[in-house]
Amino acid sequence: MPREITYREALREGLDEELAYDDNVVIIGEEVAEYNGAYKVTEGLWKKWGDKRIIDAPISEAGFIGMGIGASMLGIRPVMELMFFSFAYVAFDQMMNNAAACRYMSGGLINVPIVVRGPANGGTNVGATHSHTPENIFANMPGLKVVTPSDAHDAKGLIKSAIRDNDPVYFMESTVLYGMTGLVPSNDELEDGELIVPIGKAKVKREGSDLTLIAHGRAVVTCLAAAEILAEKYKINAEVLDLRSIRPLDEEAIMTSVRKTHRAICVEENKPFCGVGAQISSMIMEQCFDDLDAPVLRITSADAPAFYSPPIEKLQLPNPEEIVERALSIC
Amino acid sequence: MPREITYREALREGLDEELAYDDNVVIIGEEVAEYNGAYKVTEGLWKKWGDKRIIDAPISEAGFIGMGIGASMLGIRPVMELMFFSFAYVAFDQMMNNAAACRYMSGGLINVPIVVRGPANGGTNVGATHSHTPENIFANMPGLKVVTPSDAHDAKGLIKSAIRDNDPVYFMESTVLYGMTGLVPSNDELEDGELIVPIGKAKVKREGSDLTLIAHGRAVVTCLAAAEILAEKYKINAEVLDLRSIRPLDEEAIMTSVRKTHRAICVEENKPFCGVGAQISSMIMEQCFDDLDAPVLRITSADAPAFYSPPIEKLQLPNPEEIVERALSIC
Amino acid sequence: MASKTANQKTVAFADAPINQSLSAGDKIDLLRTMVRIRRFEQTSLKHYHNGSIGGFLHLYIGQESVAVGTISLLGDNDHVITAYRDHGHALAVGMGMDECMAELFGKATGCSKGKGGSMHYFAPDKNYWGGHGIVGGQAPLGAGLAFAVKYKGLEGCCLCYLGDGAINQGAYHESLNLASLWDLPVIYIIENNGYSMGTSQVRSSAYPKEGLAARAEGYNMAWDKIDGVSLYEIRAGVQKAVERAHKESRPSIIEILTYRHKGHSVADANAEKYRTKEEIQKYMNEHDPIEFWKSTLIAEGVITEDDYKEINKEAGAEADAAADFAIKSPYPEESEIFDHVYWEVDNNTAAGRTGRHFFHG
Amino acid sequence: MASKTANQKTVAFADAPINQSLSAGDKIDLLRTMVRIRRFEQTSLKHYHNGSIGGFLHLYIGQESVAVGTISLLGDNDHVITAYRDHGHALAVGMGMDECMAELFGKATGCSKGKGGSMHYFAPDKNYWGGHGIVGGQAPLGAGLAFAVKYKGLEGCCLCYLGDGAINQGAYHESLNLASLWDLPVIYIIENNGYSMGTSQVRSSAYPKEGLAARAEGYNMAWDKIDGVSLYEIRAGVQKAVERAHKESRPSIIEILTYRHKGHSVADANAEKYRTKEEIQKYMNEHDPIEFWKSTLIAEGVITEDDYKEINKEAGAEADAAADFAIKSPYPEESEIFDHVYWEVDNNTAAGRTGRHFFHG
Ligand SMILES: Cc1ncc(C[n+]2csc(CCOP(=O)(O)OP(=O)(O)O)c2C)c(N)n1
Ligand SMILES: Cc1ncc(C[n+]2csc(CCOP(=O)(O)OP(=O)(O)O)c2C)c(N)n1
Ligand SMILES: [Mg+2]
Ligand SMILES: [Mg+2]
Repeated sequence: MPREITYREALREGLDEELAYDDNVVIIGEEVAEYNGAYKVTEGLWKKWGDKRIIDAPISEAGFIGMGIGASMLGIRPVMELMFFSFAYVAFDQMMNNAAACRYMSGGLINVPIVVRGPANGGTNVGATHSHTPENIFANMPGLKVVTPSDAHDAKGLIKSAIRDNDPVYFMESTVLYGMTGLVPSNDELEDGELIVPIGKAKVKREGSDLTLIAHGRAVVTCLAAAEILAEKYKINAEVLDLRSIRPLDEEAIMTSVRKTHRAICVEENKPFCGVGAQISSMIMEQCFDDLDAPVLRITSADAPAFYSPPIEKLQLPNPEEIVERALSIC
Repeated sequence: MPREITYREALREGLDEELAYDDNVVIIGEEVAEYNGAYKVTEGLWKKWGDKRIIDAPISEAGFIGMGIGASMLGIRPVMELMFFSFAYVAFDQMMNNAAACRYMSGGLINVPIVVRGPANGGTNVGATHSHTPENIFANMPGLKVVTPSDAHDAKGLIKSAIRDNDPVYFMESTVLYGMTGLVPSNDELEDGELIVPIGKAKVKREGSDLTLIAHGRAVVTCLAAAEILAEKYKINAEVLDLRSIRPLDEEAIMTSVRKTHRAICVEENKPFCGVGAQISSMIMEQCFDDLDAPVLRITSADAPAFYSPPIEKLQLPNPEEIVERALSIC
Repeated sequence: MASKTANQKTVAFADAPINQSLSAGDKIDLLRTMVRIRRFEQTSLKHYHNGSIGGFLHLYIGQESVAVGTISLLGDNDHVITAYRDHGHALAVGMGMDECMAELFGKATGCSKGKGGSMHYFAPDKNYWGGHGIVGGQAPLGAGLAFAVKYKGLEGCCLCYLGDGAINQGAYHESLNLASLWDLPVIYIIENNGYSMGTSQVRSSAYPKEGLAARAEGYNMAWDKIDGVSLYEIRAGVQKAVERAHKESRPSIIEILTYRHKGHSVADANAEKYRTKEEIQKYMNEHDPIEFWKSTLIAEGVITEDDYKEINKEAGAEADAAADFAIKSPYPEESEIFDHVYWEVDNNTAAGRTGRHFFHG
Repeated sequence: MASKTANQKTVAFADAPINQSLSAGDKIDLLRTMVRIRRFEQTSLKHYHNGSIGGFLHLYIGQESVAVGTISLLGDNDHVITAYRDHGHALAVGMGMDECMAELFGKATGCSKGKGGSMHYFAPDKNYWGGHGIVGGQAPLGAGLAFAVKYKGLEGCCLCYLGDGAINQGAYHESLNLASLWDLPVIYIIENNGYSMGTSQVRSSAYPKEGLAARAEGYNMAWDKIDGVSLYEIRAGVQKAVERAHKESRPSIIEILTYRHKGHSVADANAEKYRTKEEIQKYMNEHDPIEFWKSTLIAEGVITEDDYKEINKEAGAEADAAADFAIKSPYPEESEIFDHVYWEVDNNTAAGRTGRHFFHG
């Protein structure tokens, strides 16, 4: 029977199952063990798995992520928690060069099966330095994978795929989603006995015919809300496509949907300049130019650092009303 | 009389003039002083200006760039050299958070008049770690400016603007361009007595009517070569637009040209995913959808880390033949 | 209770010239500033719980002597920069409770106009450069402020505060080398409250038995370790570093032992798990710098218990008034989202008008 | 000329058990490896000048004893990682001249298939993890290799080499703290050749008079400083660290004093400006580890001058053959550009076939 569990619990189940599946899986991060995780994703895992498998790290992201990269070269499968994905910026060289380029520079002699996971989102009034959303930045680098689950089901299924993947996977969650519940199958009802969601497959979260809303992470939730309004108020039937991963990207799903609806809006919580929507918009233009009945639009976070003030920060993020308004401009 | 000088000399002239113009200008970087610069951009400046103004730094990019940011808050105008712009990745947090966000987080009480400059290019067989081209990555962050001169004239005029700018400017040069010469006016022939090129104004490097090639940095040179072939061999008259800066971006110049030619190709040495061309392509689609006779195409570096092997790395970068071929596909 | 210890410590450091030079009024001002910080934070906590304040709130309660003692030593050319636990330093440099409280409420009247929040207070007019959220990220900035002071030929320094957990960030080490190599007048103050979030000092750092500050020796730099309960001790110890900075343009690391009474932030649900109740109680009883200083001043005959009550009451009233001010203040306008991104745009200069700067919508 | 000094040094360290255990054949092998490194690099230099090699070429000439001496101490569970000046370590771990030379020529037969170049040699099958171009960037990786060895319950360690300039990168310091805190069997070897590019040690680092390695004390870590001219001294000193790693799982920093005869890289036009000709000559005369070891072995009666000539000749011939091999080897195919980006794609797994991985054209 599918259970209604939170995104956080789903992640934890996925981590727990992979700790059981492979002795080389080890979780490292600040406060992941004794403290049970700053956002409680790893709650109980230290108690269950002990000091060898769940390790509290000092505040040295370049050091411990780099250490995880080195260990992964020898077959360890480190799952590194960044308390905020924003803190990747102090480990940026390790994550861009050592994780992404060593395989290439060695002519394929090395691979780096590391996962770096943590929340990458705005909207929680923690200011500019803690609200980065670097999906686009990491996806720019060939050799990296970027995964962005939007619900509990995918959180579990994708974290398991990420840990089994033999390439570096940067797994971007959302503190806003942690507490949201969703239906997640229990293992005994699954044919394979476990929930695996492949990386690189988008999911149509809502079928539609008039317009495609393309999103990832929490923006998917925003798009679903917008689609409801569009349907109820304006009889516009929007399809909502959840990318689930940014790289690899399910290009086929995007183009299939756009060829059907002839209109698309890319919605993301990234900042606009060179955001994920820019890439997708340019791909749609190249591949579906003649299918388009209107320009592909983009909705992003406001083009400014995150504003602390709670009522104002809310306005910086994409919201259903904005999506509806822009959808009406092209439908 | 305009003189034929190298891009490197032009930069040096610009730096030298600004050192004279403002006592608060100070040049800091690895080997910039006694060694005369790894790429000799700062040659002679230490001898002329001494220890206080031209400072050799240890290999601590986060430390010395962060230090420059702090000093700039008190009115110093540091011009920091990164030996390769790739090394920004060990200083990434400083460059993204402290340089870009302190003004915002302080509600405008602070500004950060720093310049970080150095070569950001591939094509010199120095491997993946030394060949990053992060224009797109830094331009993603509001608060930053990204400048990319393509010739000696602009190198001089833009570095002077960058140093006088009161916001952080990341100034990306090219080791391949350092030795290229161009005509640069001498100060006595200029009305203002000096060469200033404003940041945020693109330049039409070649007028054309059939197609717009949009580029920055060395890709401009590649586009000019392609335009010659297109004209001579195929009677296609390409306009070449040199963006000169990525952020601020001269949107008007882009749209004006596209409205004239109805076709555009974005050419850059960035990697493709979420590159500068993605952003520009998506903007053209939104603003010139009905003016386009063909999809906007993008030409970028190959989507792989830089390959050491000299003959192969050459193939990773955009070249005139590739531009011609893709131009023919839409003209 | 704390007064016996207080008297012993008092004897040891009160004699330092820098403390001898304090008038009775000065001493009372130091007490008042510590009390104001505490009452400010207690009030902010109340409003955090009622939902008026968002994001993080890292309280300084228990550590007040560090900001107050060190900043009391500074002059016009001295600068201050710290991490996210920044309310104490802000009030100590003279920022008003109103703008500080309004910032927590996210109001336009906040010191950072509602943009920074608790972690990002700024007041450059008071030589106060924030309030920084990335652990250790302020360390190079502190070196830079010191660089600027020196570059301008001024006799000044920069106090750069960081936590016991922050010392394991690479940027801090790079800064130490630069500071020593280039003779920068920066003083790194490690506010060692024993924990980085839920991780105790021994679980986060490998260090010599002399303490965290002793890493300075690796950079040929002076250092000291000070018990933070006593303002006299802090002032006597840090004054040496300030003089070293002013007279020799040499950096220092000073580790000050302190304790936070509350959790890491208000959201820290484990605050009484990773630290025993006994430990917390012990520090509150024996290592509360306000109680300690109060006892010292009573013992010295500078104040009476009633004077203290009055100071406390005034500070409480000031904090309540600040909360009122914050509540009544307007939120920022939506249009302010695009202010303070670029100086050139804000000032409508030619540079700010050239090219497109913003790419939203 | 060097033989007098050699004899003195020999006496001092030759007695260490680790050196006593060397057979005459072992000693000759050590000599041969050093000579092979030098001849390899001299040959590469020739081909750099004739344009067959691109990018950077950082020569190890003068430092050979460091790689050879340290690596001679390692067993099956010991690992090696270094910076861009990596030819010596590569040959010392047993990589062949052919694949190393071909890599410089950018050929498909290179150890990294032409993708890495001089700075990025790799041979995981020989426990050799590169060859890294970002200064200090390998420091955390070294800790990670040690972590993995320990995690697997093996008695092993990782030697992580870095330069005297690299010690000022933050990632190195973070690694030191982790290594000590977590008892990782990693040994950081500072190859102190006195310069980082054109910057002398004193212009780039603030450090205690005991030397650069002494920063270890800040992390409660063992350290040592060794004169790198003598293989005996290197082996005797580093062996203690290897034992510490193997038996106690404790890290160390070992600073080895050495000198590069050539410029920072072949492109370093200033190599004789920031260092006096006299200084260079002095080191070449008195601190050449090959000359030194050769004299030692002659003094010990292990080899004759003629034996040495023969070794040298063989090594030269091997290097020439390697260059021939490189010249005759094919360049990589253009299609290889997209190989070795993703393991899953290379292995055509389900994961590698799902979604678009590449976005070019
Ligand atoms: C680079 C970075 N990593 C992690 C964090 C999350 N974080 C914020 S405060 C903190 C603990 C810091 O402890 P310490 O330095 O001792 O200061 P204290 O909170 O005790 O004042 C952590 C882990 C951060 N803000 N920045
Ligand atoms: C982060 C970074 N900054 C700068 C450089 C450029 N660089 C390469 S080697 C080098 C000098 C390193 O000196 P040292 O660590 O002493 O090693 P050595 O070259 O003497 O072996 C510099 C500055 C780099 N590769 N990476
Ligand atoms: Mg602490
Ligand atoms: Mg060196």
